[in-house]
Amino acid sequence: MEIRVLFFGVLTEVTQTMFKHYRDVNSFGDLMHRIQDDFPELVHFDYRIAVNSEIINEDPELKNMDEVAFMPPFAGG
Amino acid sequence: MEIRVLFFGVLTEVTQTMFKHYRDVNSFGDLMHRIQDDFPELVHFDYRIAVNSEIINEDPELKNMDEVAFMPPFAGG
Amino acid sequence: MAKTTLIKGPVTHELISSRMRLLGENREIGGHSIFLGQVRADIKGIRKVKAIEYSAYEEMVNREAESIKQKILSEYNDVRSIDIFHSTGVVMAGEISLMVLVSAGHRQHAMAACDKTVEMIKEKLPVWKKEIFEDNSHEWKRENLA
Amino acid sequence: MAKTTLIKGPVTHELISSRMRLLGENREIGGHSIFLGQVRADIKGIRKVKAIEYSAYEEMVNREAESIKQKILSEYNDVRSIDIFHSTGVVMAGEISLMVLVSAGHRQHAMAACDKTVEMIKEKLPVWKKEIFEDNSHEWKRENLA
Repeated sequence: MEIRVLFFGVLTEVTQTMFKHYRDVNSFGDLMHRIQDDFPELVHFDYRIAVNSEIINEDPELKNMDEVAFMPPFAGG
Repeated sequence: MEIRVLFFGVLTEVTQTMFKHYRDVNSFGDLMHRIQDDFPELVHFDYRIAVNSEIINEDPELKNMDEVAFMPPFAGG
Repeated sequence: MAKTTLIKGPVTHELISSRMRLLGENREIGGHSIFLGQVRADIKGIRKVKAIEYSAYEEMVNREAESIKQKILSEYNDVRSIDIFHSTGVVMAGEISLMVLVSAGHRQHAMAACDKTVEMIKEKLPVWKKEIFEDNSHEWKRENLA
Repeated sequence: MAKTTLIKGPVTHELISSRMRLLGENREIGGHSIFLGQVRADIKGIRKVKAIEYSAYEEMVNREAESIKQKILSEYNDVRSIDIFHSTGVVMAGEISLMVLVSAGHRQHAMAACDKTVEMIKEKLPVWKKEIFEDNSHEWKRENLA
């Protein structure tokens, strides 16, 4: 399946992009491994993950065209 | 001495005036008696007294031309 | 800091806007907390409130407002300015009768200090209100539950 | 209730005034509590903040803002309306980046609900800020202490 990945805040300086498409994704775990391979420095940052703009607390089942967001701590206001 | 007495809020409906001068006042106690004689219904109301716009907690020494205010519970805002 | 506390009639949108336009001048300020008190068309039995007529002991209002500001400024050292405007005379239902504007370096202080200022106004300012009903009868309001 | 939460650039005085002009329409309202967050010219070492650049996950901001409003309305049944406006993009020091306006029947509810709304915005809205200094260097701000 195809997954759209978004990066926000300071993470965009690590990834040098705000979004990246991943094709032929098998599972959430597979996606995470590929992102960690592409951006090994992400491990040094704090972030939460949202799928289709809802924060997840455990590994989700992904569907084709899902949107996965990497979000550092919020700093609005 | 001469004392200027002010009435506020609902008390003006009892006294039918916002202020009244009392002349030849001997003391605070003397003033209170004369006011109670003039407006006996005041006894049914809740009020605090200020002298020269400061609330008093005990009988004060009055000076000539002092301003004594009868104030029902505040209701600002 | 504003010198006048009492305003004749409602606190108008023009007054509110004119105070708001000054907000950006101090670059150390991070938050403004504003409270606006509005006259409610309360229903009392079969009568409906049309307006409130405020009366005040002006000299004491000015003294107490100054003392409230000093107390808040000494309690919250992050607070940079405090405005207090209160109506006297007739204010119609739907109009504003009280404006409190507190500006501080940080939001928590602005909000806490604004809440405290409003509480102190209710407790300390010698102001009274007479509810005027649509049938032109009236009633002095005792409780302080605006 | 306003549908748009995110505003491009600062929350302007014109926007604030236009919301304020609507306040008197509901005659059951007794108080409005307003919070305005302003960009501070903080000093970090030898650098001074000139502006903040906000970025947001727009879809999630809208969903979370709606959920905050629903939560506040169900927790405070005296609250009549809640407006939330938050900037995206560049906001200069001295300009407003956040406006929260809560109207309620009674002042305590307006103030408590406004405080809670601001806390929830800080906690729940996916917004990030990059401080831009006068020398044009920048730094992502981690802490949420506006």
